Amino acid sequence: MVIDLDKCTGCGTCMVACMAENNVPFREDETDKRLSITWMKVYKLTNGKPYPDAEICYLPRPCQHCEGHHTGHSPCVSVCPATATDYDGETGIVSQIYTRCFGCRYCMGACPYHARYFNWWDPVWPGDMEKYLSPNVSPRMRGVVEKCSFCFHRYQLALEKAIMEGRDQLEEQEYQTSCTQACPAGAITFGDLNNPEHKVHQLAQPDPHHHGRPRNPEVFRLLERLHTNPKIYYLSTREWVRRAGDNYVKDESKSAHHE
Amino acid sequence: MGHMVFHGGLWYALSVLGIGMTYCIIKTIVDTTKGDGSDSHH
Amino acid sequence: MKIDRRSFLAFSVGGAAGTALSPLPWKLTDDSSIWSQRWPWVPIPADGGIGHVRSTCTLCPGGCGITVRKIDDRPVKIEGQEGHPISQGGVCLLGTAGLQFLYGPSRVRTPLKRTGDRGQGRWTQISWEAALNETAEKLNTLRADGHPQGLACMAGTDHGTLPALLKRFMTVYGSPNFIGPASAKEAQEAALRAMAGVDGTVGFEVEKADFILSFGSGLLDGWGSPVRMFETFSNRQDRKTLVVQIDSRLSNTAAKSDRWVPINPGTEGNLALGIAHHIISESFYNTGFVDNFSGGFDSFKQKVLSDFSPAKVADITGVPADIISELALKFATAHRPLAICGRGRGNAPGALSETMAVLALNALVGNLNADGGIRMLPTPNYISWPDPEMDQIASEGITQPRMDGAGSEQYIYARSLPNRFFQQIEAGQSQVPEILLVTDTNPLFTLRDTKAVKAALDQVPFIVSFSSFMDETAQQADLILPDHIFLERFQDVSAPAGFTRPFIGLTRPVVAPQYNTRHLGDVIIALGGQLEGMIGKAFGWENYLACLKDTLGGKWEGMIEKGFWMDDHFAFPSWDTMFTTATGRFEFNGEKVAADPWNATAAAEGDSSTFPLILVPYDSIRLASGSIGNPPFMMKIVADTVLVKNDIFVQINPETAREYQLSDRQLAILTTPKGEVTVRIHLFEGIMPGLVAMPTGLGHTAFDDFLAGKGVNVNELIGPLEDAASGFDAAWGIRAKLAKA
Amino acid sequence: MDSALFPKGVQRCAMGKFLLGISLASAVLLWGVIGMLLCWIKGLNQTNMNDYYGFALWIWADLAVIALGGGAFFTGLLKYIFGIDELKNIINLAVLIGFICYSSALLILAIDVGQPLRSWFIFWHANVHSMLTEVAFCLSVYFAVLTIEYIPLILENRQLDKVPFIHNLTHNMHHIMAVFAATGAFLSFFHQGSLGGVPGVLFGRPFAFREHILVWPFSFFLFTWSAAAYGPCFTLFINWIIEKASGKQLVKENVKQLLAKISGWMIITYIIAKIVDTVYWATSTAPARGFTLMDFYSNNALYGIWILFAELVLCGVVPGLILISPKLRANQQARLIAIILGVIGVSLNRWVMVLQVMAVPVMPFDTWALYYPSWQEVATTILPVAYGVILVMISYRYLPIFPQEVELNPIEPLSTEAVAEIEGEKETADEASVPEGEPAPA
Repeated sequence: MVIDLDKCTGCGTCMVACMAENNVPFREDETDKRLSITWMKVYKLTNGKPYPDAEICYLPRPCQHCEGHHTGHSPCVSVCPATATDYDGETGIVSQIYTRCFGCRYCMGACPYHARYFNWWDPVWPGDMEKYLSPNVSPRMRGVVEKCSFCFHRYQLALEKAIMEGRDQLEEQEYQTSCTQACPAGAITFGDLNNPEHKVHQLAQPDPHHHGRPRNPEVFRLLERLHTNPKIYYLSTREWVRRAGDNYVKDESKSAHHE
Repeated sequence: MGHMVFHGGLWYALSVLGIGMTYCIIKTIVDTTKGDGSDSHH
Repeated sequence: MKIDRRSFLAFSVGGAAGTALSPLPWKLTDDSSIWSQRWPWVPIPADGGIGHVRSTCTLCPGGCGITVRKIDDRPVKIEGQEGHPISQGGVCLLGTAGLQFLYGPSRVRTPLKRTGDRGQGRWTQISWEAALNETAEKLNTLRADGHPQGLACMAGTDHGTLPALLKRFMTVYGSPNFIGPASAKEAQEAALRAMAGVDGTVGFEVEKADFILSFGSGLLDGWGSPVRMFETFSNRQDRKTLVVQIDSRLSNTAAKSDRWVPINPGTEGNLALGIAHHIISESFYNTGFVDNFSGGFDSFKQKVLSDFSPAKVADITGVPADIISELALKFATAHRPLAICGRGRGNAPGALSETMAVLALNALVGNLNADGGIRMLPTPNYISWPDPEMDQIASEGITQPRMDGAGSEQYIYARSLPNRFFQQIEAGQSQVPEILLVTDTNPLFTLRDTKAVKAALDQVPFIVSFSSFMDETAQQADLILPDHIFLERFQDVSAPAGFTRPFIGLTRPVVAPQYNTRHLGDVIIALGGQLEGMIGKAFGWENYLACLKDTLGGKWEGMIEKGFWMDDHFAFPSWDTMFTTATGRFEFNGEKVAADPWNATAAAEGDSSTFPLILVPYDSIRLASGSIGNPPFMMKIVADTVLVKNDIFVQINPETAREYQLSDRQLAILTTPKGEVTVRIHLFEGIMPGLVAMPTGLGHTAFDDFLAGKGVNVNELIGPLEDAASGFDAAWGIRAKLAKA
Repeated sequence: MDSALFPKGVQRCAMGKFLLGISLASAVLLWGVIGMLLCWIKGLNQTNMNDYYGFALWIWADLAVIALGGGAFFTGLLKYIFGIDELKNIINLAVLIGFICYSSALLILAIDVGQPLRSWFIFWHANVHSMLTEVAFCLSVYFAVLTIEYIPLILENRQLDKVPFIHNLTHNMHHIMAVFAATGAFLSFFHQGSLGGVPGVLFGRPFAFREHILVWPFSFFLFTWSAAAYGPCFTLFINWIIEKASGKQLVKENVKQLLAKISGWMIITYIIAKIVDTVYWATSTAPARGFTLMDFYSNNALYGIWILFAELVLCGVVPGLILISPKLRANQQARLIAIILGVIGVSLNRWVMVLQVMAVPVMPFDTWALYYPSWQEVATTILPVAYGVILVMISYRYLPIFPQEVELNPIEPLSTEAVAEIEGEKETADEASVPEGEPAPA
């Protein structure tokens, strides 16, 4: 997935589309963001300059679906004691088996992106809202961890369709995540990073010899230096934004993240 | 690597404990039944 | 003794071993995990066949196309509609959360009759028959008493068959008091009537413009048709279009624009004229247009040259003179320049002069009905019903003056003045309506000075609300006759905000009505039939659907298929024929504007000594601020720098904070001439020192626990300012002060 | 009245006093049980944990008690494997403490997980690459070992011992105890280590991550080492409390000093390794990920560089030096201070390796996450302390925990009641202070 931060307006449609697609519950008070389940979360970055030179950039953060330095060595997958979260080599998607997770929360501690959320409460849908729940994604019970699945159910549906039609390859547009589809600014591009035909590959130009590090100088990944090898690539023409994507020791050269 | 160490260690430990306890209990039963005869007199 | 002990031991050990070896414990362990995976209180959504229905969203005036995904007869998700002329497959967050309105706890599920005091929230459920009878009876008595003009009706929109039916109802009943909305959209229409004599809507062709000059319009904060704006904004790079945002705050729009020009709030109109000054004095303007197709240019030129010199304007607006001239140059020399107005989301109309100034600016560069310019669309004319027969009472009543004064000599260009409507009642300067019908609007939340509105409502003896939700105004009603929501009904959506082609969207039921509600159209028709006189005759359809089909005539089939009707080949008249003023020209100063349109912008209420700061409301795309309450999904993504628990945050510049010894997230007392509230401080480098910015859309007291009691409604703190030239509410903010709590 | 159950040749306080003490501890226990039930019934929303603080007070308590319980395996190792026989006089206590610590640890884990009913999935669907899996396995198996080591103690109760079967069983178990002890030591080495691995492998958390040797991060070895080093401190500390409470000397000075000396050398060697590790991490591991040392200790209300100093110097080097110096460790006060510092030191280390890890922001635009526990968390964390006190009291009263007690406290020709009187006062006076007296659950 490639997210164009110059296009993202921070409207939050991706967040709502994600909740609506994935039966994410909500509560009366959601203002404590550390208790608020948002698989897709939009961060607000500022350049720290005073008025009137202040600048804002919004950064949407789904699960980064890290591959790690070798397949399946995602920060979270490697630590889950019960194999309740797994790395699918085929799609590169980090899965979460809600009915197997027993809620030790080790994966949450392991994820530097805070992309994982714990169900502190039983989910409750007020009024008759249970009626709008989608059968494609099972609602989660209290006490388990959940996170963005890249709308894996959409992949399954698309694949079934393809197989029905006797194809084993999916068209680029056949499988798109809910957030990608919803973004009114068209800031999100989704596809197969390994397929040169796909737009994401052309935008990010992942370098297979360096764990997919982007070759496009205007593209970066969050916390590249932790070698989590994430699958979310961010595009920005603004230097300060690209630099905000990783940590640097003060006197480090700007190109440090390419060492 | 992790596998070997892990399973090796685990099964070693479990078997030692298992065998150890079984040994104790069986031996005890033997001892007790043997000892009883002599005990029972006083 | 020994025996006992031994047998006891044997027994216990054996027992333990036995249980352990029996399948029981293992079975239990296994089951326990299965229980924990299928707790009965965690729902398992029913599966079924997937289906899609195309409809039109009516949650805002944008008119976006939506596709509703269904499982059997259950709608499960609202998504965009590919190839829709307005939204191009896109959808916004409010639309996406639409299903939460359908099933939400704040819906009125059956007709309700008030039992307790107003606002006390005590109701009894009554049948539709009883509800209609009671309403009809009241209406009949009022008419019998001979002053039908005592009936007033407030509606959320002016366009489409529903308002048309309401207007028709009011007419045959004999009341002139149909009070429609008054937002930036209406202000633009008023300006269009005043300057071009055109009775229609203003379209902004952002898709084709190459230089967009936005006078505080929140193009990315909910202005116009939001999805259309997002799309044109994000793909403008490909078209090399530049956007300049004139804003006193680093709004999302400003943040995403190519350039942000900070300005003193409320002075956008002056800046427009300052730019006009430069364009005129440097003769950058389109002489072809100005010389041949405009009137009143000389007096306009004189006025602008004398009163709006860059130096003077720089002084008022805080925008340096050189930047003013630079903007003027860029604007005038662009291929397809376009100036846009309507502050923030455009909920408030603002002074007519502001809109006229911006329209004049567009006229100067000759972009009226030009590609990428201002499009003048005649009011959709598909609603052509035969004039109703009027009886004596009706024809007398209809000639009475309107309670809000709209359309009078003084406010000739205003269609409706809801703010004035309530002010007059509250100030005891107009007759108090005896019956008030409210539909699709929530004045008690959306109009400035909510206390005054409340006081006015209290004087109205009988209020009937058609709201689908228990909103603030519905809470004050005596009777609620709940309407379907947009997902349950047919409706035509015409003249979407800011769109540039004749367009009618079709809203259609995607699901059977979930509760005991009725379509407003059906209710009006039914009510008409129950009234004495010739009222019933005016509604010759057995129900609303029949009326809609009949009205749309030939368009119906296509709309059922495509979901909308659009006149792609609409030929915009050329300059020599487009203006229908007396002179047939574009009148720079407006035709019959009573007061001098170019007087200085309204100053904020309150004196600067007691209130050193200025409070400005700001619109955020994550907060619905109209009559619609923010749904839970959107409340969930409101930032913790806007709302924490029930505390609302106001944005101030760190400099301002230092001045008043306030720190980030600290509690503070915010006072304006209209009231005092407790807020939290959010330090924001993107706001001009001396300003306090408060988000709109919070502070509801009605709806459900997911919305009520959270934050403050900024309209409690801001009073309306009557614009002399139009009667519109010209308020853009108010003076204020901050102190540690 | 229950004197028939006492070990031979010792005196215990009157039943009344004893029950009073028990009930005091039970009151605290009950409070803890309420907290525990709330967490099970209403869910973890009863805590102040959140998505940033998924690991909190409990996990710290867990790691702390396991570290402190490390005295059991290490003393066992020394006695049974290295054949340091004097330690037989304190090994029982070490085992008892170990048993309490590990049973507490397991209980805490059962409360901490979101779906206790499924917690056995950790065995069923085990992911052997997860440090937590290793912890779970070793923990439960080693708990079995401790139970095996504790059983003979129970069976040595004067009355039970009369049963030939039990008598023989005890005898036989003692006979092969070395084997069990060895297994225990082996298991402990791994689970103590894997507990250190838990933070050490978090390569997404530069504050916790440590370079690896084979499959294990440095912290793996440091944890085992520190448990072995500080565990004995805790054994000695509890021993001191019991002696205070009972008003008797129960273990001979030479034994105490021997254990103290061993502990001292372990601490010194450990702390050197720890300092090396810290320096390497601060100068190489963290900077490679864009962090300087001070990034981890600034811009927040709680975690200053002081905590590093306290852990390494004040509660590391200092107690270490005291305990290795024959003169100082011979001095009761100095030794007491040293073991208390030691106990604090290892607890502090576990705190830093769990709670501070959660607090440090990793994404540049993220902020420090500070947290304070809810009363339910505190209650459930204190629960094991109360439970420990009760178990210690009962064990001390009815079981021959201290082989040297009789020799050290010959019964004077006094009427039993009178003795009971005296003992009683001391006992109750100190029992009350036991829970607070302990820095971590026993």
